[in-house]
Amino acid sequence: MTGNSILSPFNAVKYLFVKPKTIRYPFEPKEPAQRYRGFHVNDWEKCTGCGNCADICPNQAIQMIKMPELESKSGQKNERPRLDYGRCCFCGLCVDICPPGSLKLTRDYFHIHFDPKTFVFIPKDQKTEPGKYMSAEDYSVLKASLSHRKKDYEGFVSDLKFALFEPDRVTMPMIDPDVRKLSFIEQVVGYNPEEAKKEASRCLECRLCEEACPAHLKISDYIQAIYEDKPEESLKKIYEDNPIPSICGRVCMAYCEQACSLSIRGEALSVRWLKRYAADTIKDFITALELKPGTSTGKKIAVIGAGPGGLSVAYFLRLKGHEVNVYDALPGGGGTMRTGPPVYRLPLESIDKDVNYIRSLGVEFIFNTRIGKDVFFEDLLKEYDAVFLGTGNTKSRSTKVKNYEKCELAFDFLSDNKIGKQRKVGKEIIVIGGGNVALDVAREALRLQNIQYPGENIAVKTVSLEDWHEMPATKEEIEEAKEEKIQFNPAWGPKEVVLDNDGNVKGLLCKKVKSVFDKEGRFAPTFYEENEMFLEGDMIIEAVGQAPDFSFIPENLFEKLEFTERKKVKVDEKGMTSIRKVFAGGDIVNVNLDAVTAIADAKVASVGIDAFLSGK
Amino acid sequence: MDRNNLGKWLKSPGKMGQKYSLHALYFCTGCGIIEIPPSITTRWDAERFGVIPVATPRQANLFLITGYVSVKTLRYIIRSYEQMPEPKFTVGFGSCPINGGMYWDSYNTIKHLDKYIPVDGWIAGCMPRPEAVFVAVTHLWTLIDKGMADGYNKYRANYQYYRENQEKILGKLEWPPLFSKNIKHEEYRTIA
Amino acid sequence: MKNTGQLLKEKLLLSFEDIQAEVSDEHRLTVNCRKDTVITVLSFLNNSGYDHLALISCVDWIKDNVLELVYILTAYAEDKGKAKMNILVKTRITREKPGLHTVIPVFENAEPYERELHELYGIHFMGHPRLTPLFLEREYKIPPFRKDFDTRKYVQEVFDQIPFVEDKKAEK
Amino acid sequence: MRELELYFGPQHLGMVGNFSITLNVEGDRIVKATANPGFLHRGFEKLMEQRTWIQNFPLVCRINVVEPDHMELMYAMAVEKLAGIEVPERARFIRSIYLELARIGSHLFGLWAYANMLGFDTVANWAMYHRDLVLDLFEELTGGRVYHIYIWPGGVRRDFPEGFKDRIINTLHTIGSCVPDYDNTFFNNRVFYKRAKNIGKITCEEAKRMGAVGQVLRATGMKQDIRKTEPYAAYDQVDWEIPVRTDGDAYSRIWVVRDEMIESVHMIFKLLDKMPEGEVYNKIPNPFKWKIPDKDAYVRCESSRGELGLYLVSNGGDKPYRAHFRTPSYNHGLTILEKALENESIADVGNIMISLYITAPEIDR
Repeated sequence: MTGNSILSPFNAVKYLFVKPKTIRYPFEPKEPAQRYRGFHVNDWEKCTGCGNCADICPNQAIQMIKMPELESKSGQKNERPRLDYGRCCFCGLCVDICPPGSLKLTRDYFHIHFDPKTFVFIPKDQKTEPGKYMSAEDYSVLKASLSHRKKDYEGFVSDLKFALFEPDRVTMPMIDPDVRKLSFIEQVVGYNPEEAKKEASRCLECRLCEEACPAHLKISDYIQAIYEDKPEESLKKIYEDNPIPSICGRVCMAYCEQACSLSIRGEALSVRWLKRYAADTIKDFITALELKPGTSTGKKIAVIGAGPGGLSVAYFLRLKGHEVNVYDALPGGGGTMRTGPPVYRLPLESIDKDVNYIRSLGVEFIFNTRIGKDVFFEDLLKEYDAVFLGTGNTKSRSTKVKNYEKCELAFDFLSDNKIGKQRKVGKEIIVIGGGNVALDVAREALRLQNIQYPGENIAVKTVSLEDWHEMPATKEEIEEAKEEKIQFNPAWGPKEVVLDNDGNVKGLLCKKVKSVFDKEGRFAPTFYEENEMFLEGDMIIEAVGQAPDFSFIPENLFEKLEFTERKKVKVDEKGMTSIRKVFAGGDIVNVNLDAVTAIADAKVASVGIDAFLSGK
Repeated sequence: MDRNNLGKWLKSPGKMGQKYSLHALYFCTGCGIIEIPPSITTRWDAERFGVIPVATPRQANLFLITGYVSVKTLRYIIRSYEQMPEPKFTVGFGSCPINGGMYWDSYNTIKHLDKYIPVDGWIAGCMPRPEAVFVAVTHLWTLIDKGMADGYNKYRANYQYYRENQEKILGKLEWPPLFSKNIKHEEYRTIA
Repeated sequence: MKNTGQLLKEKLLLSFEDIQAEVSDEHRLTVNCRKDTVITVLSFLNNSGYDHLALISCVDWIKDNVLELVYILTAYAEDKGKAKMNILVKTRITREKPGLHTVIPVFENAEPYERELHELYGIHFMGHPRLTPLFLEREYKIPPFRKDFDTRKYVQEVFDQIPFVEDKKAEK
Repeated sequence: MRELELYFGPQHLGMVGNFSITLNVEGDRIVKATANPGFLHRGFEKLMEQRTWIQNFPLVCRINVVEPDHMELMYAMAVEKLAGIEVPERARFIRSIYLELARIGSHLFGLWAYANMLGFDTVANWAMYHRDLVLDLFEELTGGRVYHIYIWPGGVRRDFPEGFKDRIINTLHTIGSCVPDYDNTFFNNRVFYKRAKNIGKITCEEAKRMGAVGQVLRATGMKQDIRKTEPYAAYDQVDWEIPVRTDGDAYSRIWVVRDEMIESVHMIFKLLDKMPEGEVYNKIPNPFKWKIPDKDAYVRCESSRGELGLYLVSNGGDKPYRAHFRTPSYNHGLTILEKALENESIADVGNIMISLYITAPEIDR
């Protein structure tokens, strides 16, 4: 072949005069690339201890270790990952799955030791702790190999675009605000099976939500069942802890979603809508659930109040074989759920669906019966082996400002509209309050206005002590209200209801709020008295809080009933009050006024009642 | 590096000889070997650290166990290790020899190399970069200085233990035991 | 116009009686046949120009109690249509004492593949010149690639993986 | 003359990789050679059956340490085929560029081994240095020098960093400018010609019969390349030639390798020119819930050593039911090597072995 020469190799001689290419390491260190996958570093502040990294590790190099110095709270476990560099392959799957993005790989890769036990360690980002990091000028390769890590040494970090989880929620189809404000049509359409499956597929199964949920529902399991397209399975899982999924699927406070690890950098999994999907897809609970009441024990229990707490107690006790009678003053079940949440959020059919299922198990409901009027509490105590109080808050509080008698009360307004006769509303309504109830009232009033004055100029204004950031209503609710063009006046307090000459409401005089809470975080509003504003309106509704009604308990017994400092009924760990045989739960016991907390109470009380009745 | 410590050098020339002429055995045991050619060629040039690959175990005193060790390789690692003259040093590369690494559930790789032969140092990484190899070499120098890199003495002292472990995996070994009985560590004089 | 796969399928079905052939995915032909016709099917395909045996694989369908052998053929042809074709010839044999004839007479490079399957699945290839161990050093009661061989359990028993490092004896 | 049995490897200076051959020799003539693999057997495919779909990504690339990238591609392609995941256009181009870089790196490694074997230390050092430059590119792109774990189903794991295109071009220019030096010192060197010509000769017929692929096949005159016949990634978007030689000996094989490297460099330039903007990754399903329908797939690609295939079976679960890699070195190392070594001298064992480009880890798996 041509070109083969014995002289041509001598061309290479020219390289004798070229600068050497050797990197004079360690005198001339070479920085690893920006994305280098070296050792781990974990920001403990951000880390939720969810354990996804340990689950995805192909080599089981990551173990979650309990850290006693950390406290567990909602959305936070006191566990942190421990790495074993005798296993780790530096693939970075743990970084890509980390929902808060706290786990990162650094550009540090020196660990050389004669003892293999030193290859296990708990990564922690100690940037802020002086003494743990070397200053850049002190840094040398040889020192680094012993003591680790220079400042700001982040290498391969999480990127939402390439993350292994899906940060964005499947959008829930909603009825357009301009349409929905005209009637009481249910505003949330609900997922269809594909959407539900897609949303369910986002769950990372870290179970932070289950710890955050007061009733500890098996959320991961029922979402997995939805993902596998088995809504019956899913409903069965829900019914293990929660007998009112149709209600909770609509109006739950969704503590789970606040704890969801996806919510840190994306949107939380919509656990509530998925529960609703499971409950709505199944038309017939009786055949789907196949639950049977337990063998009869012959004990009888009276439950006062058919709210979430009462319903749950009845359900759990019925499954244990006790006979349960539920008394309620209203014509149907649901309690506060029946009167409170407007129809566009919680239709009556959904409530009845849950109540009817519990009835089908053999629980007897005695409606339209007010304790203390139709039946007496003392009789119940004599007749039944145990009594559960789930009466909840039924009275609205008032602001007690000047001329407050001219105002409407939120509970009466809501309950009349829902189960009684629709109210006649004004054209310009002022709602006092910044909580969920206030917004319910405001939005309901808006719908009534649209029905009663079609095409006319109407307005709904809310006044709340709290500013935007501390408003107790959920963000979602505020957002929806804004969409419906409800006017907000945050950080204003009512001073006086102004009347015109005929004694009709003319408007509300407000004063600017200085602060709502005192230093200890207690409710103690202060005002700039001179800074005033006048809001015009021909109807004012007060929605500033609720109170329980204990008028049904005779006085000799009421004296025995003990209360806590926060004016709640005191119960022991079994749910029993200071009166023997009487158990309590729900809003009258808890500071958190919501359905799922009531269910949690009911679970405790039902176990307590069962133990009490069986003499344990 | 300790180029200034001339005095120290002169005190212990034996150690100096061991330290600065680490002859690595040319044996590709696992995938970590991929970083050895870069280390010994132009870019990194391991010869600056006195590390060069040599052809046979008889000439070598540094054994780089580069990565995972399968059962079949283990037999040859032991043979090669036993053929190396003392003092000899072993360095385990990467995750796999420490605790199984990537192949922690493989039926054909051993998980803890130090059960079969003594290991003087471990390098974390998968793979360790050439830089890490060099830092490991400098650490090995320190260990040699302090007399801590005495894996070969440990091997003598606990030969029975190692041999038992080896035979547990490999079955009866076809070559006779290197040392006839368990010899106490102290009975062996280290060089210098 | 019919594509190469369909034509080949028709040819195959004409020549052999008890086989099923299926063209999926445009460039893929799957042929299911009995274990004693494998060698004739393969030699037929070899003569039709599919002269490259890419792989002999085996799948352990433990639920059906069968081992499925998969012979994957491609062509060395420069003709585009032919070169794109992947032919998967599948045959099922029992898991107990599995055995079938070697295909070395048709494809010389089947030799190491069959040796490997013999070692990892315990399949006996009749007429194979050397069914000696290929990869493994230790002997296993169950061939290690079968589904009923539990590697994690095996590792626990043999290599004492957990606890982390136990070297007390050596450190004494 | 008396016949001797000689053990060659695994610890032997002439052996690259953890591999061993038993030679029956008469004098220094080899009568019979028996390959003895298995020193790197980890039971990969068994391990894959115990890991979920996503957990297999870090695993598959470790099958072959010399060129992990094509293993990643194979697994990603098979999973995409089974699960029906689309790859964005830009990701296809990035894959092609990345794979060609990997090919250059791998060939330079092979060149190092080969030149080292023949005693051309200068060239060996150059090759290794240039490979390191390619590794620097990989490190910047993927965060790892050797194991990149970069190709994922649905695209690639991260986009190009800023200015990365220019750095690829710079590096390739650096390597390209040394091609005349390589040629002068090595490829056109009379010594190389003398040592490699007519060594380990295989005819085209033999090669086909014994399942040769890649440059072993192309060195015998067969113009076959899966990048042409069954184009994947973005190989159908640019024009390029398949380098071919006709002699089928070690000399031809190394020349094919050289030509392929140069072709790869040209191809990368063309790909970089045509590379579109846009997304590089279609999200895969949640890895904890990811199940793949009950199907099987065979995919193949042209790695730097020839046809690489993967037969992947799913039974509808969250893990592969069975995976089997068809690796190019398998037939080269176990069938062709034994044939090619017959009647050669002991001194040429390493020469033939490396010219066949046998890498032990992918034989043993």
